[in-house]
Formats: sequence, structure tokens, C-alpha cells
Amino acid sequence: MNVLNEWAFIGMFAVLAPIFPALPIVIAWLFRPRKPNVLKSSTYECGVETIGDTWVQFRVQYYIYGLIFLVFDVEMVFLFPWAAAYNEMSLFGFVAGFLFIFLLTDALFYAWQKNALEWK
Amino acid sequence: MDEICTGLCRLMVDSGADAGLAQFVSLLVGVLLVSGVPLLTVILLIWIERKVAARIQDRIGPNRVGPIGLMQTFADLLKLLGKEDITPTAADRLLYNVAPLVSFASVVLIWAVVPFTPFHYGVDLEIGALFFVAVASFGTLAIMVAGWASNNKYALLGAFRVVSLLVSYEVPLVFALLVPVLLAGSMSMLDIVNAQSGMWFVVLSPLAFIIFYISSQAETGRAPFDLIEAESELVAGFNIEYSGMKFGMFFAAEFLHVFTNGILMALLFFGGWMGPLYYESPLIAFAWLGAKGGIIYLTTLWLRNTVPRLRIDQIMAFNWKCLVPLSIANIVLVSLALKVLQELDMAPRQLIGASFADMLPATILLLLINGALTLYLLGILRRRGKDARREAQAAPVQFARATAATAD
Amino acid sequence: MELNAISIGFVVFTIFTLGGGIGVVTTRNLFQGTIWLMVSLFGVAGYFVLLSAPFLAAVQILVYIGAIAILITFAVMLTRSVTRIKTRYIRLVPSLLASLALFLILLLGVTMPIFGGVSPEHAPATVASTRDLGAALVDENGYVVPFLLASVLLTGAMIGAIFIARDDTA
Amino acid sequence: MVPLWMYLAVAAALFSLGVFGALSRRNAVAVLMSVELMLNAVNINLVAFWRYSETSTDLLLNGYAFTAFVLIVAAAEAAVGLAIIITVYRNRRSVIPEEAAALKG
Repeated sequence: MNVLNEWAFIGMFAVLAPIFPALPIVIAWLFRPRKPNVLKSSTYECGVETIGDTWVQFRVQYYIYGLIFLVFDVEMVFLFPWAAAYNEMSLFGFVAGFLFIFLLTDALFYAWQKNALEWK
Repeated sequence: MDEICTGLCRLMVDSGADAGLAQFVSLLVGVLLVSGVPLLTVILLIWIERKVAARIQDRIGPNRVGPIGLMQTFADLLKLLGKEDITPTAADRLLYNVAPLVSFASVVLIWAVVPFTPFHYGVDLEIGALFFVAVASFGTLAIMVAGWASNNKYALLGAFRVVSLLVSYEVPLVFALLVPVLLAGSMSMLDIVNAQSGMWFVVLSPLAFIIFYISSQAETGRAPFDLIEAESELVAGFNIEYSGMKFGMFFAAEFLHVFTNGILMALLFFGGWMGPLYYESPLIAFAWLGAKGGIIYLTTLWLRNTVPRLRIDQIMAFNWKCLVPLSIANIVLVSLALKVLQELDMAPRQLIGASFADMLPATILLLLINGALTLYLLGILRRRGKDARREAQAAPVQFARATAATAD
Repeated sequence: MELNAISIGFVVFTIFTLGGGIGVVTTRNLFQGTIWLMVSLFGVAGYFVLLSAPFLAAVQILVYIGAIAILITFAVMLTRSVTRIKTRYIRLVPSLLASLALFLILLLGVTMPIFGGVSPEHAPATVASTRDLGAALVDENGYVVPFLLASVLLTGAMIGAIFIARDDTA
Repeated sequence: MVPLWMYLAVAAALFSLGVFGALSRRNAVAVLMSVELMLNAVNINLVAFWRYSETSTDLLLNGYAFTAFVLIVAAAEAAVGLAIIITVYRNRRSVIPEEAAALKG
């Protein structure tokens, strides 16, 4: 199997994977009763009438967690090739990788110091 | 899978079929064979989950339909087929319907890179370990979409909390995943398993396994991190508006994800199919993998049914102030120690095919380092706990107020 | 262009990429815009696979769909004043004309065979692996300086963004 | 094999879409998304040139490594850009770039 054939397999898998859960849903769609009414299709909030828009304001802390996650996630772009090349790597390259991790730990440390990790 | 596909392809070409068509059909058969494994297990998993939960809670569990209740899932499936499927009028119809499909598909797609035995696997991607992390991120987005498309305050709030929980715990998960990749010097799942011929990675770095275990428990939204379905606080979380088969798909995706994580942990840390006599027959190898994955899966069920739920501020603090620094320290120390040993010629440069004797010095050193790190961490936690208790005793009212204030 | 897996993939990913892109610039609802952006970037990841850079494809999905999509969604929810914006576009006609002109110029550029040293019809059979990338990243003759600069940039971005976004009043 | 110019044409179209969005959208978040489109168009070009050049077999990974760096820059840009948008919104209740003149030099 050459490289692109592998990915043809993945592509086929990716096409079929949503079809598996879609099948029972479609079958259920054929069999299920359909008796919608206004109350049933209204938004469920424990029986209380919905007030205002759904898009209420959210706290900024969600964004900050997402932000720290993004930085660490992007770091993986470099750390995974680094780890894959680890066994044949020279000492210089190894130290460079260390420096990379160290610099990012700094950022985490800053966030910690500024209480940005607190759920407030 | 490879020889089956190639064999089938050759057979079709010989019998006069078009080469492109033959390739297409053989690929299709391969995909169906591989994806059949998770789809069949998920039916069994629902029964196991209910039975185990019942036993832990001193109940009997499903026992009416079929022998020891084995047909219960099919009965449930039939019931779900007859359920009315309500789409709220306020919902974004397209996204609302797509979200459960993506959620389930993202879990099934992981199985494309799972090697069942040394010779039976879907594909052995060069980037296998990264592949399943990337695929899992579709699941996170699906939850976000489900919460938004329902157009319901509780659903959106639940989705926000769950998504920030999921992304937070992905950081230690990926850092822990870096350890097997680094030890094997490859991202291919097959290479990672083969590199454990001398020593399982769980022995080389137990901390990496523990971090991976905890964060995958959080990734699947299981107790003590089960904010996804914090019934008492969020009504039902992001899937509040879902009903019938679509709700069932979110549920099935969660169950399958837990088992998939068990199998992944068996592959990454417990040597996959390695075990006595695994080379004799692919069936034995497959049984070893299934047994290891199954045992890890059962421990997650045990954990789920015995520990209480954490508050969201506790969950976040535990992740960012404990797991993330610990996982970074772990990867730094493991890579440093192994490099030093490699430079001193006391550890093999290539772990694939290394024997037990080759690995012995490295194992002892890495175990010592892991132990020291664990003890250091436990010391910090103990001190923290003592301080918190002393504060609580000194000013009980103040403490209670402070805790209430942090609790959202 | 004969019919095979690569050309089918190319057509599919083109639909994803450009369709998603059109969705991004036309949709009124910002959340749907985010989803369209992800569709488009998924198509780009598909191109990376076709171009034998699977590692970049995985990273593309990990970074964009796993992280940036979530971040944009959070930001959309935090800045909800969509109802205040009556019109979707400003200076619609000039920017349409400008981008169309740009596209035509670029199209003219890419269809002219002016690339020395590049064989535009056939790519080399073998390509470098992810491990080579890792080795090159930390090689003293490779990319070690940008590698460390990237880490400095990320640290700076994180510190800066936290400093800006932190709500001191709360 | 798909010829090189087809990849470049798609990238050009994607880039033009991004330019259109960045010039014409009113919402700052939408402008940011358009910028992401442009960056990705550049990435397609980088990888395509790398793949079709004779050097893609050696350690000369310029296109490949460059794409990784562009990804990093895109992420940093999104993080800081969105943080600025959130802060401006908090202070002025506006996500329209023209109305936020405080950052003008």
C-alpha cells in the first residue's frame, strides 16, 4: 500500500463514518411518530418561558482558557517532529527543544502569577 | 487488512473487472471490516456499562431481555426507533442535525489507525498518534455546534463549560502522548507498539500513563469530570434539546469513546498485543489487546461509579496548576534521562526490537525519576491540603463564603 | 487530468475550500461563518494530504478545528452585538472589483510557465518525512533560529493576549 | 497527477476571497476570519511549490517548515487579535473596526 492509498482508505473511512450513525437516524425518521405542536417544539428551559436571546454574555475566563490551550496546541506543531526525531538527534538539537519548552513554560508561569488560571 | 485488500483486488482484476473499480471495492471492504469492530463493540458496551454500574450500586441491572439481559441494547434500539424526534423551532436545523453525526464519526474514525494485531490493521499512518488527537478535535467542535444550534441557554452554557473542560484537558493529554512518541522515535502506532518489545512504556513512565488516564477520563466526560451531564446543575448539558435517536448517538459516541481510550492506552503504554504466545496466532494477539483494553475500560467504569463530581473551578485548577506542569516536568525529565543514558551507551538508541536486558538500566533510572517526581508532587499537595484545612478551622464562616464565591 | 483518487480528492477539496470561503465572506451569522471557515480549512488540510504533507494536514486540523474555531466561537459569544450592525458590508462594490482584479492577475500569473527549476507537471516520487522535519527544525544549519523565535513569539502572544483580555474589574 | 497551476489557481481564488472579506466586512471578527483565509491560501502555495520542486527529497524543507511557521503566526495573530476585539468591545460596545480609532498612531 503506498502513501496515497493509505489516505484513500482514511478518506473512504471519513466518508463512511458519518453514514453509520446516520442510518439509524434515517430509519427512525421513517418509523417515528410525527405530532409536533407549538409547546413541544418550544425551547426547553424547565418549563419557564424563554426570556430574551440565547446569546447571553459569557465570562472572559472561557476565552483565556481557550487562549492558553491554543498556545500549547500550536506548540505541538514543533514538539511532535522533535519527539519523532529524538533518537537520532544531536545534543545541540536536544537542548534547542528544551529551550523551546522552557520558554513556553514561562508563559504558563506568567498566567499563573497573574491569576489568569483562576476560575472567577 | 493489507493482504486481504490486495488479494481481493487481484482476484477482481483477474476475473476481468476494471482496475480502478477493483481498488475501490477492496478499499470499501477494508473500511467495513475495520469499522465493524467498533460498531459491534458499541452494542456490547452499552450492556456492559449498565451491568457494571448496576453491580457497583448493588442492583442487578438488565436481566429480562435475552440471557442475562444481553439483548437489552437491541430492545432499546427498537424503542428509540419509535421515539418522536423533536427539533425545536428555534434551532438551526442543519447544524442541529449534523452535530450528532460528527460526534459519533469522530470516535469511529480513530479506529482507522488502531492496529489489532501485528499484521491486521486499517492503515499504519506515519502520523498515527497525531491523527487520533486531530480527529478527536472534531468531537469537541461537534459539542460546541450542538450547544449553539439548539438555541437554548442551558445547552449553550453547558456546551461552553464542556468545551473549555475538553480543551483544557487536551493539553496534558497531548503532553503525555508525547512520551510514547519520544520513546519510540515515531508517531506510527505500529512502531510505538513494537518499541515496547523490551519494556512496556507504562513501566518506563508510569506518570505519563496516569496523566493520560486522568485526562482521557476528562475527555470522555466521565466522573469525576462529568460536567457534560451534570444533571443537577445544568439540566442535561449541551444535549438538552436532543431526543430520540440523535440523543442516542451522542450517548453511543460517549460509550465508544471510553472503550476506544482504553484500547489506545493499551497500545500506547501496555504493549498492545504483546504477551505470551502472541506471535503464535493473530487471534491470541488480538485477545491480548482486547483483554488489556477491556481491563482499563473496566477501571474507568469503576472510577465513574465511585467518585463524586468536582466543581468546575476545582477541575480547572487541578488541570492547569497540577496536571499541566506535571506533564511538562515529566516529558523534560524522561527525555533528559534517556538522552544521558544513550550518550553513555547504557540505553539502546532504537527501542524497536530492543530486549529486556538492553532496557534494564533505562527502566530503573526512569522509574526512580518518576517516583521522585510523584513524591515531590504528593508533598506539595499534602502541604496545600494542610494549609486549606487549617484555614477552614480558623475561620469556618469566611471559608464557606469564599468557597461559595468561587463556585460560579 | 485523468480520473483517479488524487483528482477526485482534488475536486472534492476544491469544493470544500472555495465553498467554505464563500460561506465565510457572505454569511450574516458569525457562528455559521466560523463553521464555514472550518469547512474551508478542512479542504486546505485535504490539499496538504494530496501534496504528501500529512503531518501538516493533521496539525492544520488540530490547530484550526481544535483550537482556533473554539477561540473564535468564544470571542463571538463574548462580543455579541451583531444585532447592532445593520449592513453586512461596507464599500461592497469597490472591494468586489479589487478582489476580482487581484484574482484575474494572480490567475494570469499562475498559468504562465515562468517557474525555473520547478517541474510543474510531475512532482518527485519520494518526499521527506516528519522525522526529517524534526531533525531539520533543531539542526544548527537548519531552522533552529526561527524555531526558537517561534517559541518567543508564542510566549509573547500569550502574555500579551492575557494582559489585554484579563478583566481586572471582576 | 494534478498539475501545479491548479493548486495555485485555487490558492489565488481563496486569497481573493479573503481580500474581499477583509475589505468589505463590517464586523472585526469576520475581518479576522478573512485574514485566516488569506494565510491559508499562502500555505497552499508554499506546500505546493515545495512538493513540485526538485528539492523536496533533501533536507531542504523550506516550504514545509515555512508552512509550520505560518501556522504559528496565524495562531498568535488570532489569539491577540481576538483579545483586542474583546477588550475594545468591553470598553466601547462595538466590534466595527472603523469605530475603534483608539489604536491609531
